[in-house]
Amino acid sequence: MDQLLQFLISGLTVGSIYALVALGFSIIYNASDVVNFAQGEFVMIGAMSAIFLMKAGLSYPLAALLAIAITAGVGLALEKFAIEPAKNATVVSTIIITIGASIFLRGAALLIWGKEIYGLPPFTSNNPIKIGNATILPQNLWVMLGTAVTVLAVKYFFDRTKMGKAILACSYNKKAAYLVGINVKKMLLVAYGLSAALGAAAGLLVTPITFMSYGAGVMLGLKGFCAAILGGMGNSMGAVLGGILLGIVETVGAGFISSGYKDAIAFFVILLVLFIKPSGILGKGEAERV
Amino acid sequence: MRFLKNIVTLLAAFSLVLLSGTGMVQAKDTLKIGSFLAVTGPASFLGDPELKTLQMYIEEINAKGGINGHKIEFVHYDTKGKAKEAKNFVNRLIKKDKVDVIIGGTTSGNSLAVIDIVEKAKVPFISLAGSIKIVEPVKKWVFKTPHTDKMAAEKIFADMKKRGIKKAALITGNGGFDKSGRAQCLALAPKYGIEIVADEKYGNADTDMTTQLTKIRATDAQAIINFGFGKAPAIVAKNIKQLGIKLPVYESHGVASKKFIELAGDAANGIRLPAAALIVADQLSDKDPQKKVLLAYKKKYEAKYGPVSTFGGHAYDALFITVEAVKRAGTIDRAKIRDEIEKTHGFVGTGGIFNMSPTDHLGLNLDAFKMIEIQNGNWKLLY
Amino acid sequence: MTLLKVKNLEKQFGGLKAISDLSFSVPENIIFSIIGPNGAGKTTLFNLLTSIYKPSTGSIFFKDKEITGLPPFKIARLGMSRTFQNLQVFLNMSTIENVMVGCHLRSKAGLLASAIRLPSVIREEKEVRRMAEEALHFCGLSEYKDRPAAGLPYGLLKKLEVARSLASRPKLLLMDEPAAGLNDTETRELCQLIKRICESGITVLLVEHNMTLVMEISQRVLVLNYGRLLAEGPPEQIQKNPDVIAAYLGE
Amino acid sequence: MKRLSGFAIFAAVCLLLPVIFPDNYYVTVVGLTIFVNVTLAVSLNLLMGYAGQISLGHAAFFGLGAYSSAILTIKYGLNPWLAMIFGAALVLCLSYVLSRPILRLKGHYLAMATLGLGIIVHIFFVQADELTGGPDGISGLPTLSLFGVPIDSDIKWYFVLCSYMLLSVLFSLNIADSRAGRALSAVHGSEIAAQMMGIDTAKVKSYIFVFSALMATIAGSLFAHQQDFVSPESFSFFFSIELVTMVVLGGLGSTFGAVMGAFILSILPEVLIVFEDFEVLIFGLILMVIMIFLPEGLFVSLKNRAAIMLSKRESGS
Repeated sequence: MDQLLQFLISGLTVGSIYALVALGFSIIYNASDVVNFAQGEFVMIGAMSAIFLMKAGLSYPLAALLAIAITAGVGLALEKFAIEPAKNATVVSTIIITIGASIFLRGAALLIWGKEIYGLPPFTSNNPIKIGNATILPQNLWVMLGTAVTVLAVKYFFDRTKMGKAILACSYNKKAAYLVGINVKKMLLVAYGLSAALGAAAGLLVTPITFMSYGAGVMLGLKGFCAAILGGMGNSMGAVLGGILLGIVETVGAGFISSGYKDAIAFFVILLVLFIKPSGILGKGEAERV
Repeated sequence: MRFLKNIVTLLAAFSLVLLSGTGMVQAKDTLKIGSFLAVTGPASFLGDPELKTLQMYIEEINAKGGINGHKIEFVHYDTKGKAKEAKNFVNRLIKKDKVDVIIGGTTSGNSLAVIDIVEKAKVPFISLAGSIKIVEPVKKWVFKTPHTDKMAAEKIFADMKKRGIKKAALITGNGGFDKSGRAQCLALAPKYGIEIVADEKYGNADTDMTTQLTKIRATDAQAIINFGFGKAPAIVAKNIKQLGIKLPVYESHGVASKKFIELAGDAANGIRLPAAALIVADQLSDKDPQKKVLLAYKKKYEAKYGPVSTFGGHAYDALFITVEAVKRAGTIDRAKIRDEIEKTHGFVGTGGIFNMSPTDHLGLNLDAFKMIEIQNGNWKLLY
Repeated sequence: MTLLKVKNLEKQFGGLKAISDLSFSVPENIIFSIIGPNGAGKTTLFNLLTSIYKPSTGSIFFKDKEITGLPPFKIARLGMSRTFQNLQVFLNMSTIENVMVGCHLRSKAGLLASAIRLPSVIREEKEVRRMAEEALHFCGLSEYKDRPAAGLPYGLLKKLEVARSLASRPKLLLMDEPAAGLNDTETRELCQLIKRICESGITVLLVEHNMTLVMEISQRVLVLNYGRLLAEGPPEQIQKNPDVIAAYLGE
Repeated sequence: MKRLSGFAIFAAVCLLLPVIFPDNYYVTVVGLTIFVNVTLAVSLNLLMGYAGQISLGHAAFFGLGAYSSAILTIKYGLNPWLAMIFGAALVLCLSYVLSRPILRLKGHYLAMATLGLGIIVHIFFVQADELTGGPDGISGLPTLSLFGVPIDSDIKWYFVLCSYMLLSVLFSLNIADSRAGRALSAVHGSEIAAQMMGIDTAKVKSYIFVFSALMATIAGSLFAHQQDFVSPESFSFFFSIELVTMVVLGGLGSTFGAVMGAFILSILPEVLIVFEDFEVLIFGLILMVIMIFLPEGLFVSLKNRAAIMLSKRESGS
């Protein structure tokens, strides 16, 4: 049982990384019902930009800010040049566009930054903090803090701000949103920009722990997607809950059952949850009106 | 009629492709070397220096007039580390490009996947992958240059025995290299009187291994062995430090590049690994016959591409074993080249001194591996 | 003879009773209309009858068989069909294909037989096409049969839903606000269509807001208010019922 | 037989190609990959395009067929055809049991569940070393023989895989145009209305799930024998996503769309090789451009445009 505490803490640290990535999915999803498969690439671009800006001599905070701006720019460009021109595309077709975009961005990253793996220095000290017999790194606390701040910000954005509500309106009914004077085009642009910035921030937070390379966005994106679905797509609290649950299931599964099959165990649990709650833990089932 | 239209669209696409695929003319006296490497994908840190090494030296050889007048034509494909692609590309090398020799197969999975094809087509193939299964049992047309995972495991266990370690914990990734290394460790441990008390696994894209290491901490292991490559071993090293585990740690030759030390930072200090002499070339005694070869390769590679790794060295060895074989054969006949490769004797390469034979298509012994410890962020040759 | 019988039906959504203690019977071969102010629970009642919702309590009998809680497709198999207030046309198919789906219950080729296309499947396919054309003709849609359904105007889509239901040869047809959104000419056509449907031996259960239409074609009318039965009887009687007038005019 | 004239021409072209270009790399080597991918895309289209049920786990069934054949023939010495049947039986049971609970899910949640299923199977391939050979896979499958003739050359494989592909295309076309196919489309269009037409939607979805899985499984067995080798990465979730991309790229719901999508996505990497480091970038770009400008899919969009042009010309003359 001595180990359990460490398993839980490990699960929490892994889970908060998933949660952070999962939150990035929610904005674009809330604006257009589209799962953005390039979300993992946003995470990667944010981290890689910061790494190379620092190599070029910029200070850490400046490089981080600039990296977020660059990634937001990529998000805006993606919307402007790939999503907006395909105005009649169905949700499925749009998802395929984002798959194409993820491949494209990965290819571009490969050309610009090469294949090497890089790290970032931790925000603060690298000395583990002891909790009983278990340890945690300060950077993990930063990730958790980042997750907490992000989830509150996203929640505030959708619940309290006019723009957030307008974005939500776009996904419920594009035409109606347009009719009540919402600039749907602009809202989508905002959603992609914000999602990308959020992804970049996640990349900055996790790279000191997990390192980054041009292809690392794929797995992070996948885990983030799982977390978002598990919690209920589009629900920011759900994304956090899903992420942390996924992390803990993985570590506890690895700890007590089999580390080789830990991902299989995690997916098995996701399947079970979906069989019982078909729209995720906090997701609302949609009743069809006939 | 609706379907007729469908078909025309399809046909147009088909014919476009066919037109682009015909018309390869081959000059008689060039030596065609084909290669298929994992230049991108998870094993790119292996495949990338391999490709660079091949390109760099083939350019040099051609600039000097080729081998006995045979210029080298180099055809290369990127498998991304996928076995299916490897098969496709080897087929393409043999059937479309009609190459004389194949050097490649970065990962064991890629190499193993193509053995049947090259055996059937009778093309000499020098693999750049680790698994011992590639050359054991011996296949007529298949050779390899990198040290085997079996050698790595033996080297580690021999070192443990010296230090009096009797119980070791194993932690490995889910890639072919990791799994094959794990299998060798499990198989060889009893021979050295070592008990494997934990056998933990992780995914190569995982972000945290503290869970597995916590389990290891709870055993009575006296040392930890990690077989893996890429970022995972660096995370393992950092997690070991985070958990305050003070046991000796062994890595495999999979981390024998400066990148590992860069990523793991001070968590890398004290870790031991078996590796080719290349990374400690300047620490070798001047009497060592390899020293000259190693320093020359290191200098040339680093001048052009930056920090050298042992992996590119395997490509160097394969290329020059081929070059020497062609020189001796005096022809570019596939069968004759093969015979000469098999007769390679006393070839001083980056990986060691190669002595091949009809029963040994690798030709390296355990001395080819050096035991290295990371000290103050640098490689230190132990013996 | 009674075709449909509803006994003490109740449906609650959260704390709200959409239908409470409702009982009535529909005899065979008539046009039976259900009217009531907005939110009276008419569509909810249809959804209960076709098992899209499960009732909180109470029971439903169709052809003297209890059908409460049976899955919708089983109810359809017993001979009940319906159209929808929010159209549920298969927009991914052509007009005739929509109606051919309606023939599902009258044909039997399975997945494997269809994949191999056995001779019996080819024969059946011809027959299905003929039945579908018949239903289209009955509803006056013959000229649109090969058009993609997605391209049809609203009025025709409503007819298409009727044709699709008719193709299944139901005993009872539930029509949910068929006249909503139609212009006068279209409404008059619809009126004729419903009458002809009834004449062909199909009992029609109608939810409708257009009072002229209801009063003109119905043999019996049931009035719902706040999920409760307010009145039931022949149209003339309902028109004079003070409770009904009050409910419609509001207190 | 006007209905199948398109298919007849398609079949004739496929079967004649190796006769006209007997030693062409693109025909006899790449062609084999294309046929397997076309078969898989066509089978996935039955589920995704016709019934509207997304699956991000199709590669799992493909892999189960391949691994069943590899394991049963090599480790247990079974006759290859018998092994194939066992594999199909296994997938039949597995997919049937899973189909009901999984297909109750909708949209992204269904995508997640099928993705999870695919990944679980893939992890099994990687981790169950003793059985599956781990990441290195299993090689050395016995030669498959048909009517006593060993299928041991590219050209023979060409005809075997081509026939199976044509069969799957024919099945798919037949289903589209049948009671079963219409029931699928109805489920896609409106599940409630389909139910009211007497369609047991859960059953219909489950049957097509199983049918589609079986088609993929048999393709997997053939693939394993043709490659003479199986390894897990051929069946990863990346390949599942690639299959979905093929179907959507060609045009969801159209059999020839799936054919075209699979063809293009299989041939593109072969053609783009010349761009070396730019290959990935260009591949992504092409994918995006096609979906942006032809959001209904390459084949369906082009067909619709051709139809509009034809009708204009007819009305003009």
